[in-house]
Amino acid sequence: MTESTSDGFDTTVADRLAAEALIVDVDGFEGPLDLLLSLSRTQKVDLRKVSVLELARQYLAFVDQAKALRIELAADYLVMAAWLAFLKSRLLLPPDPEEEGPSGEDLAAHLAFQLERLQAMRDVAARLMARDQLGRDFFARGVTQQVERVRKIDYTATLLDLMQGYARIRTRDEFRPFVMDRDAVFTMEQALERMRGLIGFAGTWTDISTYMPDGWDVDPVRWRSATASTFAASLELAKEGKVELRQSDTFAPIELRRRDGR
Amino acid sequence: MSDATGTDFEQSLFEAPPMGEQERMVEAILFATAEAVTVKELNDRMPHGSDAAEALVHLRKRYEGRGVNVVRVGDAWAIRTAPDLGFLMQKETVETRKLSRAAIETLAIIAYHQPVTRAEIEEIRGVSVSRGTVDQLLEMEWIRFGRRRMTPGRPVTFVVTQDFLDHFGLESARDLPGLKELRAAGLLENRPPPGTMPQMGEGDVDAEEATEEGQSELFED
Amino acid sequence: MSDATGTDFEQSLFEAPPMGEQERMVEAILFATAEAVTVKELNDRMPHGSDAAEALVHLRKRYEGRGVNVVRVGDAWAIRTAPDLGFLMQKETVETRKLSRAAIETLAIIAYHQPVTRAEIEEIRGVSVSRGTVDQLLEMEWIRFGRRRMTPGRPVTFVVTQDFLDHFGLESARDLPGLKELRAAGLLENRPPPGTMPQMGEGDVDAEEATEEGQSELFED
Repeated sequence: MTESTSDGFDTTVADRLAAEALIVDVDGFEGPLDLLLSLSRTQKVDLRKVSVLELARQYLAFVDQAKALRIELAADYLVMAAWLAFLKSRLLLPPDPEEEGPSGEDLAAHLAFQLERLQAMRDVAARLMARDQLGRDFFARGVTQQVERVRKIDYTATLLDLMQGYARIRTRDEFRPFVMDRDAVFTMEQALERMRGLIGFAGTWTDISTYMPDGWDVDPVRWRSATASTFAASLELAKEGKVELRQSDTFAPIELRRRDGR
Repeated sequence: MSDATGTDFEQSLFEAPPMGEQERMVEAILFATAEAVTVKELNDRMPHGSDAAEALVHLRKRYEGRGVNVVRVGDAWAIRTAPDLGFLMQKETVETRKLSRAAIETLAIIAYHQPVTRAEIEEIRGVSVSRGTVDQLLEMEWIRFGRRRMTPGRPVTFVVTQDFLDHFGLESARDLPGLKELRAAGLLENRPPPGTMPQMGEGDVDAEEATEEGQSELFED
Repeated sequence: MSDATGTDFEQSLFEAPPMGEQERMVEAILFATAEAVTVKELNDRMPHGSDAAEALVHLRKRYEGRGVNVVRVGDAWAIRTAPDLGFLMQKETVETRKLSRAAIETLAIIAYHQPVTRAEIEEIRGVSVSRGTVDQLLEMEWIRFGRRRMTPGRPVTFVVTQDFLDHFGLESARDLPGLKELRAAGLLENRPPPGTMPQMGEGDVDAEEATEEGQSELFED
């Protein structure tokens, strides 16, 4: 890269001065493309006619000078310098038919396009900012009125809903005893059937509560129903002479024993 | 850009802009200023020699009958929405919702048994009636308080309203079909599946939630 | 009072109010808010059957040359003071944050190249875009995220907002100054760098892969 000053392109005094001014202001650049755009202005030509070769030379001179002045340049400036050195060699040497990849002209054209595009964006940005602006040149309403949001819920029901609702309640009433039969009532018939199967094993006195159906002792309603039916069934069996009953005291457990024989 | 025209006005220091321009200025100032603006303030802001009071007369006339009007607020002026268009500043969203099952049942009991006390409703429904349900029906003006029952505690009774009759297209609550008719109409055969039966003693809310779906399934075609 | 009229309108459910009334309503709604209102929102707020779009045509004409104008902002409408009267409003001017050069350039690139990815912005500017710059523009609600680009990595894109159009008095993104010339000059094309360009900024892969089809979808008619 150091050969850039000794390769026959002598920098003019004006160029050097411009480059120095740029270096002093290096922090003010928004990256290498911005720097290239600034350098291209020294050519004082339409960006479309800019000499990329000349631009590459100017940029490399700038980087050299920055180095000479021990100014730290950000990495992307150096990457651009390397790329421009490569581009410069491509542009200067006759094209090698063996070589693959884009030609130096293609690369130069793209760089010119990038510069032109960046400049164009700057121009329209300036035009945009020069427009009349809200709150500066034209104004919105000063008094704004909040739009109240009223949420109204409209409940509806039809006559059919009403009648069905009522029918549902009445229907439930009519059928409730039937539902309870299934649910919480242990009938005497059920108790008899259960006990007939069990008394064969009751050779000794046993509390009649042990004949209660399994699982009926949790719910007090079911417990009561089962107790009543089991008691009634015990009386029925005693009447039939199948069992004997005894109770030692009031409220004491009622006990039952199989009555042997006939 | 805007400065150019501004400067024009300011240049003609001793010549007030034409009244049409002054009217435009008053219009812009009243539009953009957050508070009402006094005539003095208008004159101060407008080019020398302007007559804001006169401009206001014209502007006020121009906005007569429009969607916004130039109105006097104390000794100042402002542009305000025309009073008849206030409704546009309210965005009303109406949601139509089906009355909850608890509410429908409560309503049905009141309609069939009126006047009826809360305790009686609970007895018939087999579940307690939440305050919200009754309040909702009262608010909808489908039920109202009837005479107090002459029993211990003198409980209030509920009856249905004229609004209720209007809504359901009934001449009177007596026109409601009786149980026999309901059965004839096949309505009594519709029984919710056991899973969706409201459980005795559970809160209304649960019952509502549990049954909402099952109900519509049963009755929708 | 206002309710009565409102109800009148609402009652005539299938009969829209006369166009003169509709114009008044649009006028009232636009006057009541600082933000631009879409035609859809106008129609939603006006009585059933109203045609806000037509009312707007009349209203816009009515305010031509007045101190305040009816302006289009994207697909919404607003009333704004005439730009030539800005000098009257010094009092109202709100000092806006000074945007950095980077922010202004980034904004311009987004406006003219939208939808555009961060990598594309970086490609155009030749430097990486700082997070703060994008954040600031997002916060000002001048830009927003557009659709993701259907290229590897599915990068997000940026587009300008309605607020942006409103702020710069643009009817649509098509009215950006110099847009036609830029397009004619081929400067809005996404020209991939030939071969071995140095990578500027990050994620150039996206920029390379980015196709032209995605570009300017906002500008298309």
